[in-house]
Amino acid sequence: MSIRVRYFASLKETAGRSEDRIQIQEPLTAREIWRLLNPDKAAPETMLAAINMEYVSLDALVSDGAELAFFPPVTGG
Amino acid sequence: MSIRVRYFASLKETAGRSEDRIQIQEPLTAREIWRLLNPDKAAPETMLAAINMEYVSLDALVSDGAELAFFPPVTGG
Amino acid sequence: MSIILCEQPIEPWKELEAYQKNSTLLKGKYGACNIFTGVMRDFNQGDTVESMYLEHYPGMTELQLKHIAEQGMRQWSVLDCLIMHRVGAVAPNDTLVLVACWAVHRGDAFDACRFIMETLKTQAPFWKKETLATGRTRWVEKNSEGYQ
Amino acid sequence: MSIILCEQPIEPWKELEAYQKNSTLLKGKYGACNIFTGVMRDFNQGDTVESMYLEHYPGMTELQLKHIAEQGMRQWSVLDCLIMHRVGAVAPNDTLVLVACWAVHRGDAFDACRFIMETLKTQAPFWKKETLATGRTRWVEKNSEGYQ
Repeated sequence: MSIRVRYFASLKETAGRSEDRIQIQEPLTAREIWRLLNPDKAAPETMLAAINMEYVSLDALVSDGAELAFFPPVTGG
Repeated sequence: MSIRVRYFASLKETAGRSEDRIQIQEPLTAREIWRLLNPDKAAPETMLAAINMEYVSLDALVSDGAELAFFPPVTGG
Repeated sequence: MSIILCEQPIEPWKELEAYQKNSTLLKGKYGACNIFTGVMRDFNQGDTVESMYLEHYPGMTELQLKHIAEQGMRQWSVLDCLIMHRVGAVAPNDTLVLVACWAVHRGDAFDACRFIMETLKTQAPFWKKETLATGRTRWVEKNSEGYQ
Repeated sequence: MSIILCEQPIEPWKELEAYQKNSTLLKGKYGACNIFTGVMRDFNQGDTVESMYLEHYPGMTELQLKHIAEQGMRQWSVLDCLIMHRVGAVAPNDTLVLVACWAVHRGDAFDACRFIMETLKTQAPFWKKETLATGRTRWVEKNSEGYQ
């Protein structure tokens, strides 16, 4: 399964990169994917996630071909 | 005591005039002045009054030199 | 704070642009502006309305609008406030009223603008007389509660 | 309904004038318009702010704004809605956001505009990075509740 992972704002700085592309063998949750890609960085408590540009819980399963995004609380307006 | 009485909007049409000037011997309430000036026309229940351009109750006493106004509920905006 | 009665059509966007540009009070200091414009519709209570006349009580109208603006600015943290209201003959699509409140934070701008607008509707001495498509004229008897 | 992200400065009054003029939907039909503009201040959390960068998530930002506008228009009786939001480098006094809701009645215009604005603040993927007068940069961590 191929997944594109994107990081925004302060999480881009935390991760030290703006995106990853990974192959996984079985479905994982958003939280598991963060751990896999950032093993030495605890996910901030306030971290938000989106799959295919819709908000999801960190426990949502990520399906093949999805775009997964991690970002901090939004501050627009 | 000299008092200027003004009528606005539909009450101007009810009264058939836009203003009166009256002399009275002793203080009267706004309601009493309406009755005095419009003996054959009951004051509409929703009628409002102002003395010197500030809202008052119909039971407020009108003092010498005052401008008293009668008008229906307002409909601006 | 500015309170203006207009016999000529109000151009709300031009007025706002000019007011904001000229206000030394506002530059860099406000974070939020809430604006309400009320516009004449071509229908009311099931009838087509051709034109309207806005009567007011010169002197009292300005005084009451000032009271209302001051109350809104006291109750919330408002930096500046503009109220414009049309008087005299108006036609459908004309702007009847413009209320703008500038504040540091959005909650104050929203609350104050709405308070001023609702209070104006019940307290400011203006009266609408409609001329219908049939030629008949009628006084609007009561302002709506805002949702119908 | 229109959702626009702008890399160039937003001129809210010109945009509103043009939008209203071009909307066939609105002429004679709406009685109320409520507008909110959010503007960059030159101070925040006790510091002087020199400039700001507004990051967003291209695609998701537009999608979420559309969801929010649709929800507001469904929940109240709104004829038309315009949302503009700045992205990229901005300076104090720049308009960051513009939300306008047109309705037949004022209650719907006020409620929908405020709902859209509050929801945008918590749901639309934008992130502010401030550059202070000292040269230090920092991410704004949380939007205010609206009153402080």
